[in-house]
Order: sequence, then structure tokens, then C-alpha cells
Amino acid sequence: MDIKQQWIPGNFKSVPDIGHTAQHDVVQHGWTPITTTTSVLGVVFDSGVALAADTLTSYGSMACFQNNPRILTVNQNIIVAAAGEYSDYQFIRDVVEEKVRTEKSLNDGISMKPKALHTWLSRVLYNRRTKMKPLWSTFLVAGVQNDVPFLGEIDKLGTAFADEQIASGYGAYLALPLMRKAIDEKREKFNSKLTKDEAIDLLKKCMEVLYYRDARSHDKYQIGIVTKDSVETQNLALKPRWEVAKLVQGYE
Amino acid sequence: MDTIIDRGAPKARNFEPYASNGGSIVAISGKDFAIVASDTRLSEGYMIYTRKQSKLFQLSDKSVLGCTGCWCDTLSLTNIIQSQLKSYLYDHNTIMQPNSIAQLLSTLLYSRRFFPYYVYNVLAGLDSNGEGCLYSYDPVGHCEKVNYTAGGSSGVLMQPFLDSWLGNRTAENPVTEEEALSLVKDAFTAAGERDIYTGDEVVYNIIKKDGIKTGVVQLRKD
Amino acid sequence: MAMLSLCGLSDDTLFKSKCEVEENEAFETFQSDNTVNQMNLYSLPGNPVENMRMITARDTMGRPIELNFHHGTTTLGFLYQGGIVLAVDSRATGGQYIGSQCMKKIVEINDFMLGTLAGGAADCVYWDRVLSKQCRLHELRNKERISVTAASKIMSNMIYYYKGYGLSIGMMLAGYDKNGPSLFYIDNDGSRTPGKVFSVGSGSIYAFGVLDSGYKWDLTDEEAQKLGQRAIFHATHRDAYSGGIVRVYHITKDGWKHIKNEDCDEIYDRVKNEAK
Amino acid sequence: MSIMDYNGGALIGMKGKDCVAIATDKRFGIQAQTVSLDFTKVFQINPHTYMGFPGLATDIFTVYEKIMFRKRLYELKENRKISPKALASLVSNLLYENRFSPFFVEPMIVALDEVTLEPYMCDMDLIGCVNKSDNFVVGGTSSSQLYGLCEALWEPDMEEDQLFETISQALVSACNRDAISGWGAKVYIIKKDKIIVRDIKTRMD
Repeated sequence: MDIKQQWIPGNFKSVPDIGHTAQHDVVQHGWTPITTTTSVLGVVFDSGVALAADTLTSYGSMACFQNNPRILTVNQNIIVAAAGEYSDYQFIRDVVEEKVRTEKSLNDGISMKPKALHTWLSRVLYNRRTKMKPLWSTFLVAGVQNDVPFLGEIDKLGTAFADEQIASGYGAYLALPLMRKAIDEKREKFNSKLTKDEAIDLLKKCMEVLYYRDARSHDKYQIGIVTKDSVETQNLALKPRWEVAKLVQGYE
Repeated sequence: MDTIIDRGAPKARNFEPYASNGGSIVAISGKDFAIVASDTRLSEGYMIYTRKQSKLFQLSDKSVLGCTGCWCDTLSLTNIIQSQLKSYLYDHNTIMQPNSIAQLLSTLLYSRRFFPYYVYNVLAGLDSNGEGCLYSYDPVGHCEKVNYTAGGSSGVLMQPFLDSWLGNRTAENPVTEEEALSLVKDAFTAAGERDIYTGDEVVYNIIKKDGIKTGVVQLRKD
Repeated sequence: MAMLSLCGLSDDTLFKSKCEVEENEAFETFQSDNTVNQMNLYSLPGNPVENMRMITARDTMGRPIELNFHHGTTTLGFLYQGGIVLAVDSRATGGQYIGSQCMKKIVEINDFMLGTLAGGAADCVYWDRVLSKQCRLHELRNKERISVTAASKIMSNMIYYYKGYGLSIGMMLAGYDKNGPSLFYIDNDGSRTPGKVFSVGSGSIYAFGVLDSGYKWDLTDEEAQKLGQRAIFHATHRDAYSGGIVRVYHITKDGWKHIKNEDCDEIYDRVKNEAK
Repeated sequence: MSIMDYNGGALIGMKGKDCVAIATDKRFGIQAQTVSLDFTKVFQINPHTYMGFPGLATDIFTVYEKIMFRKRLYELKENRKISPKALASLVSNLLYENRFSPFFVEPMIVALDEVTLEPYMCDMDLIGCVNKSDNFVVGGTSSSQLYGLCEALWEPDMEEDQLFETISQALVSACNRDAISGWGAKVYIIKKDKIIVRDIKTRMD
């Protein structure tokens, strides 16, 4: 970089070191998820946003750590949930907590807003992917900004977007249709958004469905709820009904 | 048998830095206007991320940028360009003209020649004479001034259609705003039939002397 | 964060943290890109060609990525008694898809110098622009126009610096200076060759066929321009990646002059009727 | 570059009111090099039955000959003209026989049934998956361009003249955005009482 800055046209330059293929393999080993978590769900309701994620961390197919929460309360305005590599989530958690602490210590009454964190995370993740050293995680950022609920996703490339219902990983296939259906029905029938209780019931239902079919899911999970003036995280456990199992046929 | 022994271990996966997030752009310029439209589907593979992500970015009161391709690159590129425009505004106390933005965009795209932005850009605006102008790009910043263009996942489907309608236009027979708008709608309807990465809605911006008009047209949702 | 920098605290080591490191790294690219220094292009460590091949092979869903850069093709230029004639086609292709039928493949570097471009369109245009800047600076510093020899040397040095990075450039630099007319061929290996007759691009083999059979030093201006046009036209007919319109430029001691643009379709009709 | 794109070419079939049309470009090339300007890729199988073969030129002739061989056997055995539908099965079977070393052609059939004069159109992939169509079929290196154009230009129940206009417009515009097809084109309009063949002019670059 420095040599390039000093370059003057006409100066003689030696051949740049273009390196040896095998030594400088950009697709490096080690940048691959090892301790992983499965899907996260998020849904917007009339006065806030709710997120759900289970507490299991897998090591391959081993259900390794069964009590690893991954919904982070950032401040009184934002919650973040993560899926994917757990260590990368922990790294981001440390960074975000540091950010919040610095902000608090300034004591100027200004705190981070959800859209700001969403953009910030997208820049950090994009920067890492451009260096080919990705943080192998997907983040959901939820909060209320100017009385409007906000829910956004950022994936490991830095692909960022906002929507009213988001699910990552397996949830995108299993839970998202349920969520879209519930929200659309409510809108069509009553021309309104889900209430808080409806949203929580919806997430509980989705987590149950995921537990039945997602082999990396777990029956203990958390729901984080953020509204205009409160943030809370509930610890929940499923009571699965396995009697339906015998009705599933065609695999034996 | 390795498969049995390896069953429990995490699998190594390659990291691919690009995603194809789909989406298409159509833009047409006329004598005193420019229209640029994009669909609003953001997808990856068979998965639709969201059905309401416009791919148009307003850069000033006279220019709009349309980007499709890899969404993370799009976000990064548009952020950089917007910050560059701000510093230009603060340095010179002038809003950058579309032709200058066009050159800036070309240079910025080329800065990533060896790790390209996987983005197809179309810049639409009104030039200093108040005439519509349009610039279309390739991913590493080759810029060309055109009268109409289509790009993105169904660019190949829509471009020849625009050619057949607008290819032989002369100065005496310029394209009108209404005609341009209906061409945009037709092009997207046709593309929506055959391209799974294009659909949901079309948002269009019509840039004119007295401001930018925005509208939405519905497309296939499947 | 804004408060911190306002108070001048952001450089304080007390506050240096993981968070700031990530932040600085994420935002430093905004400050040091090629809008400030044209030679400053981002690249990953390692072999750039190999990296490029690897990162652009597949997307996240495992499908091949279609990063189709625009490519330009047939160009020619020759020296004769009346100066230099340059002729080019105007097609830009991304793979088999015709991206444009009216691309400008002759770049006006200053009033006495022209560059033609074949290969990667963005590569050629970008470096021509940088060259244009350097030539202007030379003029301002030395109070005289840069010679074509010097300009071509700057160009080949810049390209040579990025040798092995996978640029795709095949350009001719033509101009009139105090030493008379001169013509150079420069390519992405960094080679730089002076000469009398050049044709570059995928259609060049066809162009050479016509050009070599009609070329002599004593051509009149009109003959020379016609020869250039005809050579490009025949190349567009046989080569799939060339086409559009044929542009002819002429350089004399008074600088360059644009002679004409003619659509290949019209030339075809004319040539066909001539044959009858 | 895929082997399907080795020679280039564009083909399109379209249905109108009581008539069908098939159009082809005339380029024969070897990758970027244009070799011949009279290579139409469309063959008459029966008075009202036409087939178009986008793909690798060498396989076009092989497949065409094989189809003719089987079709003649069929007609000798049955003592009647083969219907387009039966022809489609015949071609499909022929192609699937080479499932693991396929011919690189994706044939299309554009026809009026020889008895009922019902329009029939279908195209196939290179291993014989028949895809019957009620509006248009496209093939060749510019198939994406053709899809876009046909979706926009095609409308039901076109008369002969309008059908000719539409199919020519679609083919010409598509070829103008594809480097390896064009160099002249030919349109066949198949009606119950006559076949109209017209050459159309396209760009020659």
C-alpha cells in the first residue's frame, strides 16, 4: 500500500511479488463454522419487535452446550440475536457491549438506535468478508426507533435488509411461511398488525415446529421482546407432543 | 468407512464472498426526463429475503442510482458514493452534477478491480441543460452514456425488447414520459414471467426539473 | 462516538479497544481509495489472478457467477506518408451477450494524441484517463506537449506495475509530436513496441488480411481512410465479437481529426452493391 | 463456453390463428469465426411439419437423419403420415437413448397436424424432455433474449401477417444482442393450404 502511494509515473518498478498459489490461498482453512447455532426468528408487532432463538450450541452434530443464550440486550432500545458460529457472536457481543459502555460513560444521554447498529454491523461484517476473513454469523437487530418498530437482518457477507418478519437458516424454510401467513391474515382480516401476545404465541408455535424437524434445534429457548419503553428476555421451554410422531409414515 | 467416523465432525466449507441477490433495473431517458425502475424482490437462490427492497438510491435531487447484483456490494458502494457526494458538497458548496457522479462511480468501481463489486449500475439523472441522461456500467466500472438500458438478472430478457421499441428513435421522434413508463411496465411484466429473481413490485422514479416522482406497479408474487 | 472525536479523545490509548479497531478497519477504505491516488487499487494478499478466479468462481449458493466484464475487440492503426489513420469497431461484449453497439474505443488523450482500446473496456478506459492526467501534468510542468514516446512509456510503466494482476489491455497510442507521427502498441504484459502497422483484438486477424494487402507508404489520405474502414468492416463481418459502427480517425501535424462514423450495416449494403 | 454454444444460432417457433411459424438465423460459425451465411437449421419433416435444431451443427445432421429414418419406417409400417405428437415421442425416445452421451441438440417441432390441421408446438432439452407449448418455443444461444421478446410481443390469435411481423421482430432484435447468431434469417409460415418462406435481412456483423 505504501509503495503504491509513493509511486511517480516513469519511475522504474520491480515486478510485484505475486506470491505462490499454495501459500496464499485466500480460501483459508479455519474460516469455517465449528460451534454453531441454528435459526433465529424475528417478528414485528404493533408496538415493538419479538425475537426467538434456542439456547443450543452444536459441535457438528453433537448438541454440545445446551445453555448458551444468544439474544443480547444492547440497551433499552435494541436487542440483537445471532445464528451461526457462536464464537463470532461472542466477539461481536464484546464489541457491541464495549460500544455501549463507552456511550454510557460519556453520559450525554444519547444512546444508540437500532438502525444505527444495523448499519454498523453490516459495515463490520462486509469489511471482514472483503478481507476474506468472515464472521460466520447472521444477526437480527430489533428495536424501536421514533416509535416505529424496526427489524433487520445482516448475514455473514454484510447483506443487510429490513422486513416485518425474518427467519434465518432452517427457520427460513419452516417458520417463515407460518409467520408470513399469520401477519398477512391479520392484515387482511383486521387491517392491523399483530399484538404483542399474538406475536409471542406465533413465535412459540414456530419454535415448536422447528424443534420437530430441525435436528440442530433444542427445546429450551429464549424470546426477547423490545417495545418503546421496555426490553425483556424470557426463558422458555417447549412441551413437545411426540404423539404425532406415530402419524408420520413412510420412512420405516 | 470414513462416513461413519466423520459423521459427528463439523464439515469444512469454503467461504464464497459473493451472493447473487437478483433483481433488475430498467431505465429510459428522454428530452426533459429520465425514468429508472427496479423490482423489489431481494432473494438468494430459491429463498426470498424480502419483497419490498427497492434497488434505487437517490443521490441528489437530479440523480438516481439503480444497483442490482450482490446486495452487500450494493450497500457498500452506495454508502461510499453517498459519503463522497457529501464531502464534495461540503468542499465545493455545490451538488455534484450527474456527469461527474458518473465518472466518480466509474473510478470507485475500478478501485475494486481485483475484488470486483458484483453490481450492475445504472445512473439516471438530468444534466446541466435539463435533459435526461443515463449511464450504464459493467462491474469494474466501464461507463457508457446511453438512451435506454436494462440490467440485472433479467437484463438480457428486457434489453432486446427495449431495442426493438427505442433502437431507431431520432431527435424528431423522442420518447415521451407516458410511453417510457408503459415500456418499463411491459418489460418488467415480461421479465417477471420468465425470471424467478424478478418480481413482487416495480418501483420507478421519474426525474424531472421539478422533482422526482415515485410510483409502484404490482408484479407477479410467485 | 461523535462526542469522543469532538473532545479529541478518540486517539487516546485509554479508549483504544476492540470496537475501535473493527470500526477503523471497516471505515479506512473510505479514506484511501483510488479517488485520491489512482494507483491505489484494493487487492487481497496472494496471487491476484488466482484469488480472482477463486472468489468469482461460485456464489453462496454454489452457482457460477457471471461477472461479465465488457470487452472490446477490433482496432487498427497505421502510419503512412500523410500521418496516422486509426480505425475501430464499436461493439462491447460481455461473454456472448452484446453489451453495447456504440462503445467509444478511441480515447482522446489530448489534441495531438489518441489511444485505442481492445481487451477489458474498464481497464483500458481507466488507465487512459490516468495517462491523460499525467500528460496534462507533464505539459503544465514542462511548458510543452509530452512526446508520444514518453506518454507510451508512462503507460507501459503503469501497466507493468500491475503485471500479473490479470489486467486485459491491448492498446495503441498514436500521436504527432516534435519528432513527427508515431505509433506504439502497448499490452497488459507491459510490452511497448513502436511500429508502422498494428491491429489488435480478436478480429485483428481478419483486419490484417485486408490491411496488409492494401497497405503501402504512399497512400493518399482518402485511400488510407478507406483502407482502415474496410479492414475493420471485414473484420466485423467475420468476427462475432466485433461490430456496430466503424469509426475512423486521422492524425496529422495539426492534431487528430475525426473523419467519420459509419454503421456496419450500411457499409455492408454498399460493399455488396459495389461488387455487382 | 458450453458445447451448445460452439456454432451459435437462434430459433423460434410461434403460434398464430390456424397457422404456426418457425424462424431461424442463418449463421454457421466456429466459436467467434463466422464460416457460412446459409445454415438454416430448419427442416421439413412432412408437408405441415417442421423441425428446428438449435445446438451443435454436427449433431444437427446426425439427429435429423436418424429422425427421418425412424419417421419413414413409422410411415411405412402405419401407412399414414406421422402426427406431430407421435413425432415428438419419436424424437424424445431417440434422444433419451443417448442419456449418458447425449446429442447436443434441443429440437423443436412446429407443425399443423397433418389430419386435423391443429397447431402443435413443442421443444425439448438435449435428452428429450418434451415441453409442449401453446404460445411460443425458443432455442439457441440467444434463448434468453428471445424469451424476453416473445413474452412481451406475443399475443393470442395472430393472423398470418401479424405473426410474420412478430416473429421477425423477435428474431432480429434477439440476434442484435447476441454475438454468435444473426447474419440473415429465414421465416417459415405454415398454413393449411400453403407454406410461406421468406428471407429477412438482419445485421451482418
